[in-house]
Amino acid sequence: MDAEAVESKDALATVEAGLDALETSSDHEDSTLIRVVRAAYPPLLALALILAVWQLLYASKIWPDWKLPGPSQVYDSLKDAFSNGDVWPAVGHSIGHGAVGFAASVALGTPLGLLVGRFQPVRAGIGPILSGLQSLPSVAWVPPALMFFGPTPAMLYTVVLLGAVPSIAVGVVAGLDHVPPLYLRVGRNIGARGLASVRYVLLPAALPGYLAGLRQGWAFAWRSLLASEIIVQSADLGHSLGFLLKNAQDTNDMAGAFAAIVLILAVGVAVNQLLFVPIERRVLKTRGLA
Amino acid sequence: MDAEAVESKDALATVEAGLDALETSSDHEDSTLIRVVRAAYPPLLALALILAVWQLLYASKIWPDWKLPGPSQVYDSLKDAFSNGDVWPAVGHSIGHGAVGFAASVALGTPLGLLVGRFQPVRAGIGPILSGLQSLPSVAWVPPALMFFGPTPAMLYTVVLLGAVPSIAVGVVAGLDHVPPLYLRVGRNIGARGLASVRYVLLPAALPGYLAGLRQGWAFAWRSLLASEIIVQSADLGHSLGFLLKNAQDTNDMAGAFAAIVLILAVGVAVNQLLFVPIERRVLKTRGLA
Amino acid sequence: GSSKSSSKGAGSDAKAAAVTSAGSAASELRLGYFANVTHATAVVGVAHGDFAKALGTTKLSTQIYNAGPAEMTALLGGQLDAAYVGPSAALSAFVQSHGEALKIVAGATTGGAELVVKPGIDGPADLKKKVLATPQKGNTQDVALRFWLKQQGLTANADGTGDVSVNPQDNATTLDQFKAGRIDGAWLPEPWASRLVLEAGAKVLVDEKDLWPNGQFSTTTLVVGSDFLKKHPDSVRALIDGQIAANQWITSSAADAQQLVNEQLKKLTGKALTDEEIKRSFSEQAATNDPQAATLQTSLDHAVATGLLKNTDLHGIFDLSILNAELAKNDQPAVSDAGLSKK
Amino acid sequence: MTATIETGPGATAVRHQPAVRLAGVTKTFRDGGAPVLDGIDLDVAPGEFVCLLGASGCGKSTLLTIAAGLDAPTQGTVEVPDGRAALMFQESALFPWLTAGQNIDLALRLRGLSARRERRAEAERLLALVRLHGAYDKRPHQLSGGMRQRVALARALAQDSSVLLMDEPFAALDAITRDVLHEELVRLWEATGLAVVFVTHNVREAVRLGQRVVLLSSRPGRVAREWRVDIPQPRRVEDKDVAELSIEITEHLREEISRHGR
Amino acid sequence: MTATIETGPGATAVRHQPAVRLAGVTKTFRDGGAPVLDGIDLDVAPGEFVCLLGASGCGKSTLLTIAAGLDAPTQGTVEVPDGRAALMFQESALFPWLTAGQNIDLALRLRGLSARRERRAEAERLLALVRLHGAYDKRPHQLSGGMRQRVALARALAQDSSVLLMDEPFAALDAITRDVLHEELVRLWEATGLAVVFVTHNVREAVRLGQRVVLLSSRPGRVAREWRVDIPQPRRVEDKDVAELSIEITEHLREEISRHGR
Ligand SMILES: Nc1ncnc2c1ncn2[C@@H]1O[C@H](COP(=O)(O)OP(=O)(O)OP(=O)(O)O)[C@@H](O)[C@H]1O
Ligand SMILES: Nc1ncnc2c1ncn2[C@@H]1O[C@H](COP(=O)(O)OP(=O)(O)OP(=O)(O)O)[C@@H](O)[C@H]1O
Ligand SMILES: [Mg+2]
Ligand SMILES: [Mg+2]
Repeated sequence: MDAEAVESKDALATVEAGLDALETSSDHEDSTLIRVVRAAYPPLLALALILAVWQLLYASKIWPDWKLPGPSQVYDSLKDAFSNGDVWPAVGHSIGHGAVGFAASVALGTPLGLLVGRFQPVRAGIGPILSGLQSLPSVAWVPPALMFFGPTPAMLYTVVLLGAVPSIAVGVVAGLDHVPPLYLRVGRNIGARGLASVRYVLLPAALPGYLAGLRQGWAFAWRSLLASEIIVQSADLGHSLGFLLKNAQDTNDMAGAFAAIVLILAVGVAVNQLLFVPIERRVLKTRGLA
Repeated sequence: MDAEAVESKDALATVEAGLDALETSSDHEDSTLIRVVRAAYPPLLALALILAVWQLLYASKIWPDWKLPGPSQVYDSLKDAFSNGDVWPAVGHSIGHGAVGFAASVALGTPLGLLVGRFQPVRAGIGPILSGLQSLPSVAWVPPALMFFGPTPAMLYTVVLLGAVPSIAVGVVAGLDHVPPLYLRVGRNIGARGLASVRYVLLPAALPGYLAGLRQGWAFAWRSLLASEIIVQSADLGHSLGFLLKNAQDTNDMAGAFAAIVLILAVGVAVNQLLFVPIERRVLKTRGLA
Repeated sequence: GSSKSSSKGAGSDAKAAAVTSAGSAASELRLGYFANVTHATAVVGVAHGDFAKALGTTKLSTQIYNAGPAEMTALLGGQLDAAYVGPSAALSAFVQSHGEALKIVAGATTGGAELVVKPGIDGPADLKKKVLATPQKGNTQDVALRFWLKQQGLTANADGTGDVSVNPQDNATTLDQFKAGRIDGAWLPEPWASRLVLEAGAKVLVDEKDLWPNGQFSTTTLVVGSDFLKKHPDSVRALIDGQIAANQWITSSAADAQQLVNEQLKKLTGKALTDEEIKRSFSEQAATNDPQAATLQTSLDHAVATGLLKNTDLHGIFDLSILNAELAKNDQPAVSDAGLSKK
Repeated sequence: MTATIETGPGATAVRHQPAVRLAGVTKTFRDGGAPVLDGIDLDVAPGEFVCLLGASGCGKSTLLTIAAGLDAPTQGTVEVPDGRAALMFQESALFPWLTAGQNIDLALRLRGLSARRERRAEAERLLALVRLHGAYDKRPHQLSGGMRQRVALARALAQDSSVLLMDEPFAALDAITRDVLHEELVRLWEATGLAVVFVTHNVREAVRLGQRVVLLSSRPGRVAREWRVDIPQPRRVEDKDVAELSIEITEHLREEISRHGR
Repeated sequence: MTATIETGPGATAVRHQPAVRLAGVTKTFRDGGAPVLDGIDLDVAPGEFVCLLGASGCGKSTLLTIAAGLDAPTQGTVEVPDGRAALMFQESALFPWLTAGQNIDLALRLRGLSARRERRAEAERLLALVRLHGAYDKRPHQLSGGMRQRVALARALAQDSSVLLMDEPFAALDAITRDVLHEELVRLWEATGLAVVFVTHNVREAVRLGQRVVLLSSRPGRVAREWRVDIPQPRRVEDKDVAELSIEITEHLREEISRHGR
């Protein structure tokens, strides 16, 4: 066995140890400072690593800088955009449209998912349609939406709803399917019928799966929104993240395009880390799953 | 109380009864014929309803036919496309690329999800990046992918992977998070360490959530694929569903665009009903969840 | 100019105005165009105030598009009243609406398209096995390239196969791909042809002008929705007046016009062209009110010949009566509809 | 003081309206499979305390589920004239998204108690009854097996149904806590006139609590034998009468089990 | 025939290497919360059969989990020199994605048996041992509570570990099946020299099976008292000696529980 093989075997052992590690995780809690540092360093490390690799690739000049701009160029481009005052309205518009569209999708997708998940005939009838709709890319919806609504927020919302509602409904169905039937029986026995059963038993029981579905639903909503922002630009829609990206791409401004991508990523990460992750963690914790 | 209020109250009662109905579902099984008819009629009914409403809207002439083509026009357009010989190669190409891209995404996303789900530092470091990537629309990836790979299948796969891998990994993480810790403890106690624990305990325990994630992952993969097919056309990529749709849209051929959408929907529905639904149903059934 | 209400007092809502009696001015005119050099007429008309001045009380609202099909989709959907667009996009929208939805009421730009290629390609023979780009399948340049290739005895099939591979793709992408050596040339409108020449060292193999009689072919036209034209001919007249003024200004004060257009590009897209690029672009094209009606039929013939379109009857696509009336008022010669005004 | 009742038509019939009536209940899980329950006739009078004994896997839980209306019998009828019977499940089946107290609170709310303060007080009272003072805010996963069972008992009591079906409610409790809860249960039963069906494997417990002890046979589950327990309350598990009857019943249980093979 | 051992340092010490050694084990679930276990010292000799008694919620399950190495003590040390101890959980905890037989099969496979035929035969043997012939292909949700517990027992036995920790393994079984399994378990234990820690609420069962009975106090869990059971096997639950010692132990249990108050 040569050195490399030994090493890879060791690596495997480390992985295996790691895989076991969590299972004995002690309930011991550290001081707040240590916890903050602990929580902050892995993402920072990851970020630093990415920047380092990026800078290395850039500095190695394998690709010309109009193909792969360096971190500093992207940083400059970002700084420019911020000082232009372009960024905040764009981020605001996109997040605003995204939030409204997502909220509407949740409001529509949840009851739809409940109907599909609970009524066998509805499931057989509408279930396939939902999964079909899920498979249509937003780009396909933009032209018809444009035709019916023009380049207005109504068009954006149509595309967002068509992207997110099926996804959220499918998530609700999956969540419902994974509810142990015992809970439904208990619920019925203690007198939860109809809507009370939905509110007090079904929804809370399906909550972990539902949250996972919402997260995917948000991804669909946000992506659909950006796709339409990229394809359609109008005064009614104002500046948006998609507009920034498309503009940069149209003007072959790679650094600008990367900057827009960084912004979109940042919003995506922020929404997840500030909204979904804490909620999910709390739900799992109260149920003794984490 | 007026008649309408009474009616809506009745409707509510019906809904509540329906919501309860499944919980007492008897295990009684009917003959095969009856079962087939039962299984077939709700989707057929749904289809018939949609066609009827569509035809009604069309016949009412609220919109000109270049804005809302009628079912018969779309049917003609589909027939044309089939007789042209355009359809089968296009469907074949798209499904082929979709299948390869999805398989690769599963192969990459699953271990990635396992790592992120099981190692706290990896989760803290990579988790946010995954959710960030999930929030980038495929349209944003097409230009860079095109720049690095040209209009080749490699470009398609890049976009598909960037869309589906994060989604699948996030699905795996959600599935893992929902595994009752008791199973992990049992697994450890009966001697499942490291990779054996992954194979014999973690993955099967997370399977229902994982399947739900795969389904969303497939939706992401397929949508990303179509988005790139719509944006990029080249000899290397050949005919594809996205190509058909884009062509129709570019020539403002609404009937053609609807026909392409119908094809895409049909493929989406077929993949779900023939692949995911039966697998999910079996998994749920063996676990006593359905 | 953005006064809200029409003289009829029917309210500021465009739809409300639209149902009032024929011949009245619309309360609003929704105009689509590209933030692009070939749409200089529209850019100037908006930024220089020519449209607003001519439209008077009619409110002008503008929508920027970056592709003809999307713009025509909006027009077909009744979301736009008028649009500057390439003739091929106008053509397919005309065909899809059975000749009902729109009319070409004026030209805007002529010229400004070239086949630019890598150095070392000196003639059609060198194009075998090469990859060329066009802005969009079936658009004016795409048709021109395919027909030209056909004339040179080279095949270029609709799906990209053949002696020469034709990839319809985004112009910005084309620039990058050309720089990266992934494509060997492209048939492009301005300013992209100039950018490939100036930024990426491409050379001109064919100037589309040389292929047409008198070197005239339509690049951008003004189309209006048929309904709008029927209900508000006065507004269309005003728009055309504005365009005539804008085109006049572009021709008479070329340098100012170039500067204004470049400023607008910067404002609308965040990035301006270099002086050199904008100068070269403008030198390749010309502002005109003539839609070069005769070239449209030829162009359709070419598209049919290359298998991109089915043959259709173009009669009724033009309505140049207003334009000619207004040109007459301005002491300019009338333009020809090549017999395509009447159905 | 004790009497054996031979099973047979009419033997268990109660003159007036019963609290629970199972008539000819048969349950088969798979088409063509052997029935788990086979023609069970069982009437429980209002205010009656019936204990159900039988081998592991003979169908006791299935019977309770059917009596509670949560599963449909393959054949036969179930009547619970007073509405739905409260069922305490064998797996305590607390909702993991609620605390112990909230689990009880939900049952109170669904029963119709709307005043929040009142519900809280009642939940605390029930928790105290099952000797779980101060466990209101504990999550189910933070409780021991026996504690969970007691919360489930409190939840079943919170339903305030006139029929209480209990599936091995005290199996995970120590002898002392069990004694205490026996007393509480009997007191409650005497005070409220509840009809109780109580499944247990502890024969002494059955005799300690029940007015009637029903022995189920297995494969298929049928009513094998019944005993009327005439020992006056308060009884104790250690009482001689209880012990004697227990030994007799255990003997029959053994016979039943050996008859039906392994 | 029975002896009471006073607890105290060294009292439970076994001369040679013990099979399980807990030293000063303390467990607190929340920072600053009251400890559930407090300084538990417990040695189990190889081949010894120890029964653990204690009030519901006193920490028995927690103790077993710690002994099995599935949870870390807040303080103190755990040693199981022979590797990991097999633990039979209180909630039978079968994997729902496997059949009863496959659950056992997995334990066999992970223990190192690679021949499929051999595993199948062994699984069938273990199922027969727990009186579940022909249940190989049943899914956990198709089994009754007692049947699930028996499958879990079979799975724990399949691990073939030298230490077996059992958490109320027979709580859901009828008296007869329980008797049968008592016999099987003792036979197995005598044949293999297994060290067993057996948690139960049934005092008679503890005396029927154990060589040593350990009583835990509650809040915090400490070793309150120990008894050595010198009654020779085979014992029966009904034996007079067993009954007598049971009564004594129950008395102490009662004292413990009343001392720690409600
Ligand atoms: N869903 C099901 N599918 C198939 N068989 C089932 C199902 N539920 C129960 N059974 C079978 O029915 C029989 C009776 O089960 P039940 O749970 O009623 O027994 P029990 O008398 O409560 O036993 P225990 O005392 O062990 O709890 C068992 O043999 C079991 O295997
Ligand atoms: N994860 C946890 N978090 C907080 N408290 C816990 C946790 N697990 C157990 N406890 C507490 O520890 C104590 C002991 O629990 P344990 O399950 O060990 O009791 P037990 O002796 O096995 O009881 P039983 O006989 O009822 O099964 C209980 O008071 C319980 O509330
Ligand atoms: Mg049972
Ligand atoms: Mg316990």
